[in-house]
Amino acid sequence: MHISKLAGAIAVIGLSAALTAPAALAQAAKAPAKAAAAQPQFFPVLAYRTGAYAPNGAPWANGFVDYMKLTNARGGVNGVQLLWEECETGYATDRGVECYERLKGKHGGATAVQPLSTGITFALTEKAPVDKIPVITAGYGRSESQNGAVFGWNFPLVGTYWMGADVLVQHIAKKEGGFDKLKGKKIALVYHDSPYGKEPIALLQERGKMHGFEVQLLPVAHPGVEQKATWLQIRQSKPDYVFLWGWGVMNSTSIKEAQATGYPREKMYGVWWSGAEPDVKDVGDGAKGYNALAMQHGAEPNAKVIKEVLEKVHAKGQGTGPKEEVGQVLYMRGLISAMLQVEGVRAAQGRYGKGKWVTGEQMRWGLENINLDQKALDALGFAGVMRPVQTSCLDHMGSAWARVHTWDGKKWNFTSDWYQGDEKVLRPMVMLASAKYAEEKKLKPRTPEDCKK
Amino acid sequence: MSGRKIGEVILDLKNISLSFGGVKALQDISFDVLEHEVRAIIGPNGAGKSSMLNVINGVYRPQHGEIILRGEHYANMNSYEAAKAGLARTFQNIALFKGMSVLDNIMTGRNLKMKANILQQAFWLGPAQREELEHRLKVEEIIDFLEIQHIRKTPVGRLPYGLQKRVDLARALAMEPQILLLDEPMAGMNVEEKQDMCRFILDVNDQFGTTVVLIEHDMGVVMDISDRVVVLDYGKKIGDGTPDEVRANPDVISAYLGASH
Amino acid sequence: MFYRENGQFKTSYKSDQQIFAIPQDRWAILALIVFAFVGIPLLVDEYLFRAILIPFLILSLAALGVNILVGYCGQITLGAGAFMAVGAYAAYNFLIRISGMPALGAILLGGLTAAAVGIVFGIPSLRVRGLYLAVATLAAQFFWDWAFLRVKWFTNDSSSGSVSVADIELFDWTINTPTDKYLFCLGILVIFSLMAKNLVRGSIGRQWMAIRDMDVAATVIGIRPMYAKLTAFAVSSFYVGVAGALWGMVHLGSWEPAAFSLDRSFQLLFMVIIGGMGAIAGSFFGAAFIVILPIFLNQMLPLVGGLFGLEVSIALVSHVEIMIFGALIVFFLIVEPHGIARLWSTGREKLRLWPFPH
Amino acid sequence: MSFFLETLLGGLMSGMLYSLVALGFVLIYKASGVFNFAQGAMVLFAALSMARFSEWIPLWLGMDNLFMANVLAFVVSVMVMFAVAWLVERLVLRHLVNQEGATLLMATLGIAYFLDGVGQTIFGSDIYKIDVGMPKEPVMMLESVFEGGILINKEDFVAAFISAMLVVALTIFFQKTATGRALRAVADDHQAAQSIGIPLGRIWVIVWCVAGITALVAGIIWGSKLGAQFSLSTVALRALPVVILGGLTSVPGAIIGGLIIGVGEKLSEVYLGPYVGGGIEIWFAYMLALVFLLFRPQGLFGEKIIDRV
Repeated sequence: MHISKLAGAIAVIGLSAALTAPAALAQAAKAPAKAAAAQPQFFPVLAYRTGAYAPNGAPWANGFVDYMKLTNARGGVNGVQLLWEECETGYATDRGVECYERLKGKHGGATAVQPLSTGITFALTEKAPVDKIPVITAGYGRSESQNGAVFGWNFPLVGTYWMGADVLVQHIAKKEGGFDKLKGKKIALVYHDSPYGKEPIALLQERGKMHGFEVQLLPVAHPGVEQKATWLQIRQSKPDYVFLWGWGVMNSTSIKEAQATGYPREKMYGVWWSGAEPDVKDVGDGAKGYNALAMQHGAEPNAKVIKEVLEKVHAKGQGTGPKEEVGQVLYMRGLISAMLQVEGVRAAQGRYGKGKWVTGEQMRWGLENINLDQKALDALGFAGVMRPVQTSCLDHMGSAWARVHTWDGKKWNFTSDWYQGDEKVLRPMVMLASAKYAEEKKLKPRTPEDCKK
Repeated sequence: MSGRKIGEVILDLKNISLSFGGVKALQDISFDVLEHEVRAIIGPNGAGKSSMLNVINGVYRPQHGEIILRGEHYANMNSYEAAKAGLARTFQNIALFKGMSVLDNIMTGRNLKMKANILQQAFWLGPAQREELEHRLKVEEIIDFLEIQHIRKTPVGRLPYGLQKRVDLARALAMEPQILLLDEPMAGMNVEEKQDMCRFILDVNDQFGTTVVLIEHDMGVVMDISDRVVVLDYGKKIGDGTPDEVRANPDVISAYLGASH
Repeated sequence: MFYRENGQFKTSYKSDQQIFAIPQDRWAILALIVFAFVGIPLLVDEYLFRAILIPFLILSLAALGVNILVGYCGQITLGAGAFMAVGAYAAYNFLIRISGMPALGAILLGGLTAAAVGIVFGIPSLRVRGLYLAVATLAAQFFWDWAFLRVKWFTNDSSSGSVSVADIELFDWTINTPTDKYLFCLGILVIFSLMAKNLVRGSIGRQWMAIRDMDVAATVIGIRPMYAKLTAFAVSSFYVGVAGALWGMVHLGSWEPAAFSLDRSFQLLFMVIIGGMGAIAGSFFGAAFIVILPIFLNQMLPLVGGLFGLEVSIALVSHVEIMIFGALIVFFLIVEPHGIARLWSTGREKLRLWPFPH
Repeated sequence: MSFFLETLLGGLMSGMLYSLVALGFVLIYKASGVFNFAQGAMVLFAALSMARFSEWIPLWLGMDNLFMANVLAFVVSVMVMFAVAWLVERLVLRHLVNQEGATLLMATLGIAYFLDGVGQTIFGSDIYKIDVGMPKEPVMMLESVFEGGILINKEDFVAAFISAMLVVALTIFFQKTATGRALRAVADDHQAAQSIGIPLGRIWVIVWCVAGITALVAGIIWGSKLGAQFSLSTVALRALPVVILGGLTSVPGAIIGGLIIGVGEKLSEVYLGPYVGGGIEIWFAYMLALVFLLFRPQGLFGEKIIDRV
């Protein structure tokens, strides 16, 4: 009689077998190659090389993976090799969650994860504390997650959107000749209509209240190819500056529409996700004069680390993406993201034993105690690329410095000095928002004692 | 014929006109239907017979005229009101619910009489369960009456044409109507099936006292089973009376009987 | 051999009206449910729970709702994702704005809110049908996508527009492990499936199907199209809304409107059509197919490539994945336009008669 | 006033482009009763093909003439779209004759996924440039009439002109050629057309070819404006309200509907948007179509459906 039951049971077992078998096989295939003393550190790579955001997702992933290859070529982290597996998310939250779940337990457990999507970051923020895996969001994610007391497992290293927006305001204030000159000015924010694009609004409004400038909000629906009405409005309201918070094809569309409506590109400022080669290259001369934030680095084809990547990875035919793109802006972003997590491992080893495998929890300690001074950066080949980074339990960002670069029709050039996000503005906002989150999630913030553990 | 008593006027149609765009489907048509009688509407193709039925139960809205149902006056009917008032019908091209079984099709006929609310149904609570069973019994009576027990669970889409017609009738009967409108119930049937159908119609009329208004092409059948006949041609009424009267009507003979058959 | 009905006769209409009239089926389903509640938690690891089983359960529930509307009442919708969003955000607001609101209560109220919204957006169905209606439902999708991004009240003034909730509790049971979440969703799904089955076999279900198959005839029989269509929209949106609340509060825990985008609506419609329109079981088959297939392809392709000594890049994998996905959809529609449920029931019919096929 | 005119013109220009995509929908729906959700994917596929071949052909042939490269790429892309049309008929439609609308709609969604996948596999998933020499800079006009004049986007202007020409060409094709007449016969009544000896399969291939060409033209225009990239496939969603408003079976409906939607979208976003936080144009277009539907369920120019029982 119980044929159906049997069938059901077989189906379930078959299903689990079918889904785990490939993974097991893959593992078996890779294991013998890495017969090292210490177990390699495993990093899931949630990337997107397909879909609407592929032009920007792919170079990031290339840089990220290339740096891990370089680290292995350099002999690992005190001898501990790195291991990674890519998983395509297509920028979709549920696929991202599935990737995370699939990869988090592999090879002894993931060391850290970088989702490269604000949506996936939100979802993983819930799961990371349970799984004890740090979520690194270098230059994205929620701005309030800088507060490590509440967001114990989130690391918006080197940049949050509030910090970025703050730097942009400082930059135009400087151009205008002081914050008092901002009074009565109008700044239009053209943003991707999603949590990502909405992040800077709170800061801009706060700053607007302080200095008396007006913020005009102009949302653009996913994927951002329809902006005619947006730019008609800009033409009507004639803002003094336009800030661009876009991603993927939305960026180049904005610049093209600015060109078509005659808005001066010199007065446009993009966030660091709106200031890379894919955003401007098919606009070419039309994008000349367009500015964007540089999250510390810009395009760095001459950096020492890039030369090393070309020499130790690409020259051996192991490069991840096209050789011409090595050193471009988003490639660098991926590279630095990988570097920061490698340095997290190194910091953790410093406490828990050199040359030893670190757990996710130890990795968190490492990430909270990154101390990259200029000397360390120079040694890694990042001289001139970025400034020192020092994180702590309460500050998961570690550096609030940024600068501006400008497209000259052929390449990106730095056109400003370094700015530091204003702690007096940022800190209260971070504390307020993170307190609200803690209340919603019924979390108890960590105390300084907790941090020492 | 039997013990049934022809009663008062139950349905009275006055000066009905209906047109689609420029096409005049019905022009100033009046006739009445008496309680318990079998009333036939005949006429050549395109005469407006089906349109007439559609006006009676509110599928079409006439531009002019009046429908008087048991003393109530309507400028036009609405299908739901008509159903509530005890009108049921079958369709020329069989309008069964083809994705449902025979049983479910007939059960839909009981819809107006089922009262359990959506929550009771969702949880299959007492009232819903009792009601379902109660109406199932009634439907089984109809199934027995029309001799379609063997196909109860079959999806209607798989049935041969003759049986589908029978299910269509069963669904209408399940409403326990006072007036039954039949649109060519015997079209496309062989002689045997026609005989069965005739028997069913007369039995319904006889046993339940249901008033029957039917459209039929087969003149033999019409003349045999109907009490009175109304004749339409090109949307106009050209004759009305007992079968014998109609047969003798010269207009009818020339327009219909003589011309096409 | 075991699937024999010899000697089983139904002696009352009551027994004939049971959900699973054949005892073997009844036992099999019961066994399956017991296995799902007891066996699976013992056998399955966290990955299967979180990445496959929980999404499968919740999306099955949503597909069930869509199936009621599309499969049973014949009203095509491309806006199911929006109703999931309404359910999720409504549940969130009930939870945080009313102190002491139990999570289950918030989820159900979220479903009811979705039902009310469903009725409003169902009104065009009284005038338009078919593809026109499908596109009209897109209006709901885009409107709600926009509303949850723009109206701050819905997201409790969160600066980014995304919301998050704490682990939910059912009486004393804190639902936080994957097994808990699985069991909670499974419980809801079983109850809701039973309710759906009751509805579609009762008079309301017959009204829906009558409207689907031949609306003029249905009206003539005394079925009010307005009542039938709007109840279908309401019940369907209720199911979809509850699924949305579960997706947000149980599966994701923290979400943004993009979690319920147009892609989700398409996905749900796919589930229903591939699984089988107008069949409760079809919703499960469809959800399983759509949840598992992409993940399976994603993991299989590199291996297949490996067999031939090819290094398959992740980009190629995902491109091939959507190609195969698209091709399989077409293939399925050609082979069995009535979905997997029909394949299943044909198979079962054969089994009932086996080994004497006539 | 001059700003209102600019918005209006901007709307008309966008509308013209929507019409172009909507035309693809209408052509296929008329001839085969298929609501082709893959039209957007076809636009993307065509645009990618055009962009990449115009890049590859000079490399292969070692020539350096942008014009010739574009012409050759166009020819190759037309052939590619014909091949797609033929394959769709051969592999899909032929096997789904007489299925319900919903099934066919699903099938085209399957085709859309497939084309997205194939397109990105062959042509890549970056943003590619289509350079057919469209002017990019704006011009000011009527400066004597309005203060500041009105700004016209030359690219839009050229695009609208090309769209209009294509519509005229299609109209002539439908009205004056034998194939066109056969297409119209099929659209009116499949069975009747078949019974007088019109081969349905061939007609479908032709219609999909024509839809493929409109997709190619739309792809070139949009691609030249926005770059050929995956997101192009979403233009189909912008064109849906157009077909609904204009009526699924009407070619003039697609044009007028496109203009109404284009103008309605832009005016609403510019004049209503600021009051509710902006970003309303996409749902506004759908709501506009929906409101029209409530009064005319068959769309502006669609055929009225009469229930027969």
